[in-house]
Amino acid sequence: MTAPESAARRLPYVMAVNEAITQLMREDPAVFLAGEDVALYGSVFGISRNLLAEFGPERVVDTPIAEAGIMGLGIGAAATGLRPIIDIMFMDFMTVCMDQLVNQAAKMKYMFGGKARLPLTIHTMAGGGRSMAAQHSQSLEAWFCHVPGLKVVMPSGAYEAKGLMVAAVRDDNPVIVVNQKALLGASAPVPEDLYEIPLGVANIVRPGSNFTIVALGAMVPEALKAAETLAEDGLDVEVIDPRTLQPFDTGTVVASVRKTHRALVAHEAVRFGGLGAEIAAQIQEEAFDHLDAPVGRVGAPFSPVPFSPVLESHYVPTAETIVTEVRRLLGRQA
Amino acid sequence: MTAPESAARRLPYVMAVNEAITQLMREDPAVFLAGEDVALYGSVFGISRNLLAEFGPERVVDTPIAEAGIMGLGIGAAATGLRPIIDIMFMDFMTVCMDQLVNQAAKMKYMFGGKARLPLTIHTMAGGGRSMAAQHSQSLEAWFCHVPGLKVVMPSGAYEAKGLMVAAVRDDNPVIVVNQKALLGASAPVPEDLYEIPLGVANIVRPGSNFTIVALGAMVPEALKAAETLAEDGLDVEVIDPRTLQPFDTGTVVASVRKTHRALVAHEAVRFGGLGAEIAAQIQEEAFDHLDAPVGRVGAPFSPVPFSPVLESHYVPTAETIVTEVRRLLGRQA
Amino acid sequence: MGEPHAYGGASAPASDWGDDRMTEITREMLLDLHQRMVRIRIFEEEAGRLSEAGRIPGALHLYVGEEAVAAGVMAHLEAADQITSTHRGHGHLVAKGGDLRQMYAELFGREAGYCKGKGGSMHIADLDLGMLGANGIVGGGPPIAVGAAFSNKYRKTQNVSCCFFGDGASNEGTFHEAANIAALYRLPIVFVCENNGFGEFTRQDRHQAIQDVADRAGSYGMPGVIVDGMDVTAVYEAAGEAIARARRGEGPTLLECKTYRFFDHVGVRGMGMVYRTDDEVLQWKRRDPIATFEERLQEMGILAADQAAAIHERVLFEVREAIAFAENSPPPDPSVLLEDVYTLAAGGGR
Amino acid sequence: MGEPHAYGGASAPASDWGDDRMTEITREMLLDLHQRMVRIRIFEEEAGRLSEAGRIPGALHLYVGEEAVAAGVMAHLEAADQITSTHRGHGHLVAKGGDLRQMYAELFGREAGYCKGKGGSMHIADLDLGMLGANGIVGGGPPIAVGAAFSNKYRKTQNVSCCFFGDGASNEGTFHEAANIAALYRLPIVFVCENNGFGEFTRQDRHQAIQDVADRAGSYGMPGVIVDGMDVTAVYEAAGEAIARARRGEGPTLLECKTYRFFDHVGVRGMGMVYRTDDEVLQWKRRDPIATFEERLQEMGILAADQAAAIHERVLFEVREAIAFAENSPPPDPSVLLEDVYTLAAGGGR
Ligand SMILES: Cc1ncc(C[n+]2csc(CCOP(=O)(O)OP(=O)(O)O)c2C)c(N)n1
Ligand SMILES: Cc1ncc(C[n+]2csc(CCOP(=O)(O)OP(=O)(O)O)c2C)c(N)n1
Ligand SMILES: [Mg+2]
Ligand SMILES: [Mg+2]
Repeated sequence: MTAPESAARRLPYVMAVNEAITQLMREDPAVFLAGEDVALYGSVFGISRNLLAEFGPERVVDTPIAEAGIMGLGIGAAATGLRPIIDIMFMDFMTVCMDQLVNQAAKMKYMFGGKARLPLTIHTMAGGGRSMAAQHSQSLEAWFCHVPGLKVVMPSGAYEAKGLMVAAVRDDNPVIVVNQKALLGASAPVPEDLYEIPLGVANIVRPGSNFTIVALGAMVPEALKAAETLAEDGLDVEVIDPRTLQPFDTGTVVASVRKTHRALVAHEAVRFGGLGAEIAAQIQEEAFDHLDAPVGRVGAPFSPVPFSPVLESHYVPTAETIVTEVRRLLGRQA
Repeated sequence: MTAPESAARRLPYVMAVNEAITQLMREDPAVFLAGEDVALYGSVFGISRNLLAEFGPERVVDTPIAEAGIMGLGIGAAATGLRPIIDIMFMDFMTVCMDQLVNQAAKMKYMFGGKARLPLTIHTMAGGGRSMAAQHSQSLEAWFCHVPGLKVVMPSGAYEAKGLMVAAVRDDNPVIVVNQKALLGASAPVPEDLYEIPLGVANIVRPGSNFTIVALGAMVPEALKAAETLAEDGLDVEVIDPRTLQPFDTGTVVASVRKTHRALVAHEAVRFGGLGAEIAAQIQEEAFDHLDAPVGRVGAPFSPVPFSPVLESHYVPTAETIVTEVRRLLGRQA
Repeated sequence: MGEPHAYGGASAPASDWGDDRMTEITREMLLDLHQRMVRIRIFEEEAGRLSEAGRIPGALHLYVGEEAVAAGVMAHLEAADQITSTHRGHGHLVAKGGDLRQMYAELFGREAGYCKGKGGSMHIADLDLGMLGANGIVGGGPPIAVGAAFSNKYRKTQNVSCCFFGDGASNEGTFHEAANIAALYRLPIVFVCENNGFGEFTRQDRHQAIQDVADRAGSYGMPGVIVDGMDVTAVYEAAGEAIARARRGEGPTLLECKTYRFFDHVGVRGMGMVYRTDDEVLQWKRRDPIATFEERLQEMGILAADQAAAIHERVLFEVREAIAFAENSPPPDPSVLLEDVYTLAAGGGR
Repeated sequence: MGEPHAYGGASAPASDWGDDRMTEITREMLLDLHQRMVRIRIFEEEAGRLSEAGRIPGALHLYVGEEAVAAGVMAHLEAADQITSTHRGHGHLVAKGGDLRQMYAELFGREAGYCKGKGGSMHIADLDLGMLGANGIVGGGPPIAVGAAFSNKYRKTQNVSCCFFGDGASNEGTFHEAANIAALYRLPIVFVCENNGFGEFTRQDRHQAIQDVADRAGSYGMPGVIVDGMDVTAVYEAAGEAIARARRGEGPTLLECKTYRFFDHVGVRGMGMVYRTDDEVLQWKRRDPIATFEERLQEMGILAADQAAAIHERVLFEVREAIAFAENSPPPDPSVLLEDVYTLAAGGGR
């Protein structure tokens, strides 16, 4: 399930997404991409570069700035036999199309007694680290995980980005693909074929025996770094990448904690009410008797994302934040 | 802090809200109410009955059906010296004005370096129980609690409805008042004067010694009923009504659990990713060594709200759901 | 009929053109239109009674008074043509050929209902008939209708989608976004505004500073047409032209139908309301789309009074039969509560 | 100037009226307009250089080329008149009298900045000057501007609010909702569309099927006016009329200013772009609002070439001084990270 280390070809994250979309569009004529500046310009993040040239304007569609309209376009198209990929440039802009996503896309199948099928992929970009401030840096995945009918994936690197994108587009439900700006340039070995990473299955990125870190998206590389540091403390950290946030692979996480007895969840979103709360709550529910310490949580502090790099660097969690919190948790035990 | 049992006058919830708004508007000419059908019709829930007659169309304002526009109207008015109450008929309709609420209202002060003051109250109606189906029954408070800059209150009865409304309108921040349809007809003693229930302070509704139930809004009366039943099992349940969900009164809850050693959180929202996750996570963080059992959570199952009364009655949690879950938690201990 | 005007102003109500246009419509079609309207009327009246009697749960938004709109539009559509509907959606589904038993069973919240009892009145839908759902969110439909139209064009079908929405909904941002996208891509779609003069309890002149929603068409570069929504043949002709235009690939039209709801926003009361006078209601009732049409059909010798009465009776019988079926059918089993949230994987490999 | 037309069509560009109208504008005002434009231009060019050099973090959306719009509108406003701005907001704040030091300090993310470094370019604001904020959300401003206008009316002031938004933003639902509400309540507001022909990298004819955003005015029952946004006196006169109308309590106007951005959507590149030809850019640069205005001022004997040069130099000096101040000022202390999220209670009792 993890990228073969031996794979010769490395790709940056953004190109992995690009390749996934390209191959998916070659595979299935029902797949199309629509969003702001995805065609002529190839998207402000470059994820759709060259697509217009290969597939033409019918299948790579520049839209007006009208996110609710675009999301509805995807819903109506998905409900009538197509397999749309809708690009919402920044996750912050989901706020202008929440009804279409939450009240329409997520609920259509249920409200209609099961008779709808909605193979809709929403592709967006979350997170901070680029001094883009409060309205272009949010991590809102917890909202969507709280909505029955939606699926949510959050890749932690280029390999995951491609494989999860493929799974998302092939899935017959609305799936939100949450990319993070911090990962866009990160390269990893990425197979050239159209592989799929199954939804709902977590990945043990680093096996360990006496501490579990569940890390979301861009926090996975940070957690791996933290694990190195913590090894010096004598901790053997297991790092789990859930990959899919909804449905969440509780089983893998709980099994790990039953083994390690201590756990921490790390994400870039605001800590209060973030997905870490749900994961921590589940761990203590399912592994209560195995826990030697409270389940820790690392997330952003309770403020909007600040602009100034000085402030933002204190805002977005890093490997050091994780290390500090793990040490605090363990110190507490003493 | 709790309504005097001796208070002669009982008011239904909806009238308590009405009285709060009326008295606030009498007190402060900067307060106005705007929303769909709040003036001539007095709101579809009756919360603004008679206001038009007393205050005229300048201060009781019927709006077009345009929630983002209305919310922005409130924001612009609040930022320029007024104290708006914006009525969003059903909480489900917040989805069409999330940007204004989350990106604008919540962040304006911070983004502007503290130089804005936004005394904005958003009044809305959540919850199920009336066969209004998936788009008129949601409980989305967890979303808003995850957004720094917003405050969220959730009254559990008529007394709280008035006192929290007063505090919300007098507060200089955007405050969302989440009412629930299930409570609208419930009466309680409500003082006639313009009293305020402070934000951020939980209320111990029923003291108890060996189990803590944290119940949100309409789950408070259900928890009280559950406590009666559980008393027969020999449990002495403490019921806590947080009243304000953001900022959350962690101290009161944690102190209780340190005393009782066992806890459960109950809300009407979907369990996965609901505020119960955050509360449970906090409890295990702050009272880990005091816990004799995992913190339980009661919430709606993972589906949209169904229409059919048969299904909905299995969907919305009740006293029985709480009792069952408490017993399951305790059985687990054995 | 008159030319739909482009960009701004709006043409005269189609019903001013006089009755001679009815000769262009075949006898069969006239009877079809009549039948569609009667089916809606009786469906709604009976549903209203059941609701008032507490036999149907939830809120019903009834279509009585507006039947000519659904009938006149839907007569041009086949099952592969999609519509999006509103909270006031029964009429649209009846007119599109919805099965009355499944509809009533849904209103009752029964397993045999269109949505297995999970949707109810506000979410009634039949995707096989191209009815993409009633909608509890005002303005929720237009973007979805645009998506269906996009799909029709993408798949190179000749199908159109029709988007029903109210005067109140025309103030929601989603209408604006959808209309702009539809015009930009010249999508095969007709925006059918059912202007009944009110958004809930707020009169049109208290929710927008314009008199004709059709005036908004020019904002998007599409023609706007106004038609008398109490006159089924006028709606039929105007809709026919707009739909034909869409099928020809010439893009969207905004068709405003001036109509009125005889009942209250919710339920069956209609008189003694704070937001409108009884006199106004009576004025509009004099223009009842069914009664006036029956008079005309009678004059034309197409449908005698007793024949019309027989149709009403037959429909009433059918409706009552559907109600009996629905009310006697079992509620969903609680065990299905968590079914239908997701489409499960089609199995192995993929 | 010509009558603003109501409901639909749009009047001829104001700049067609010939130059004689400039005689109506006082010499002081002409110089004021010039000065406002030069300040914006130099502020932006220097900011762009700093950004390209990596000395300013984040993304800058520069206003160069569009100066006549901000200058022509803002010359009519006092501090108590509010504006809402966009992601391209520096020019608006400069024109409204913003303090250059605090502006640059904010771009640098410093404590002395307008927002203490918490907002940056996209959220630069000065509530004391009635500048309710640049905005990172396209379409985020119009509803807020409506709220300010509502407040002005409610408080019975004579103040107006001006809402700046782009051609791209005119497709967002929030614009529609805001415009409808403003017209309905006859609020004292002017919707100033800065139509620079593109939403990001998408040309107007690829994002809407209309040529004039002003055509949308009729949709709401407000007048729409088109003005040459490269001609500061034309903007000044048209804005003056719209603002006066608003102050008289006659309601909103949609004022479309046809303009062009000389730089790329973000940053200072402008030529060699995939979405526009260099030739087009050069055509527009020939109509540079500052250069052409200086020519006219010179012809009128109001401002000689060397005087103009002196003004540029003075402003450049001021700007460089502000930059030096900003760059040398300290960043915020990390300890303030959690400050300013909420307004704390004003103390006891209440
Ligand atoms: C987003 C949203 N806002 C408000 C409502 C409440 N609501 C339901 S129907 C209605 C009136 C709709 O008016 P119109 O579009 O004219 O349709 P009509 O009821 O007249 O058929 C309102 C405000 C809603 N369902 N959704
Ligand atoms: C809701 C939203 N969607 C998309 C964007 C990304 N974006 C930023 S500026 C811009 C173009 C805006 O075009 P226009 O309104 O014409 O203003 P201009 O940049 O031309 O001044 C876009 C799409 C955004 N910031 N907010
Ligand atoms: Mg209506
Ligand atoms: Mg533009």
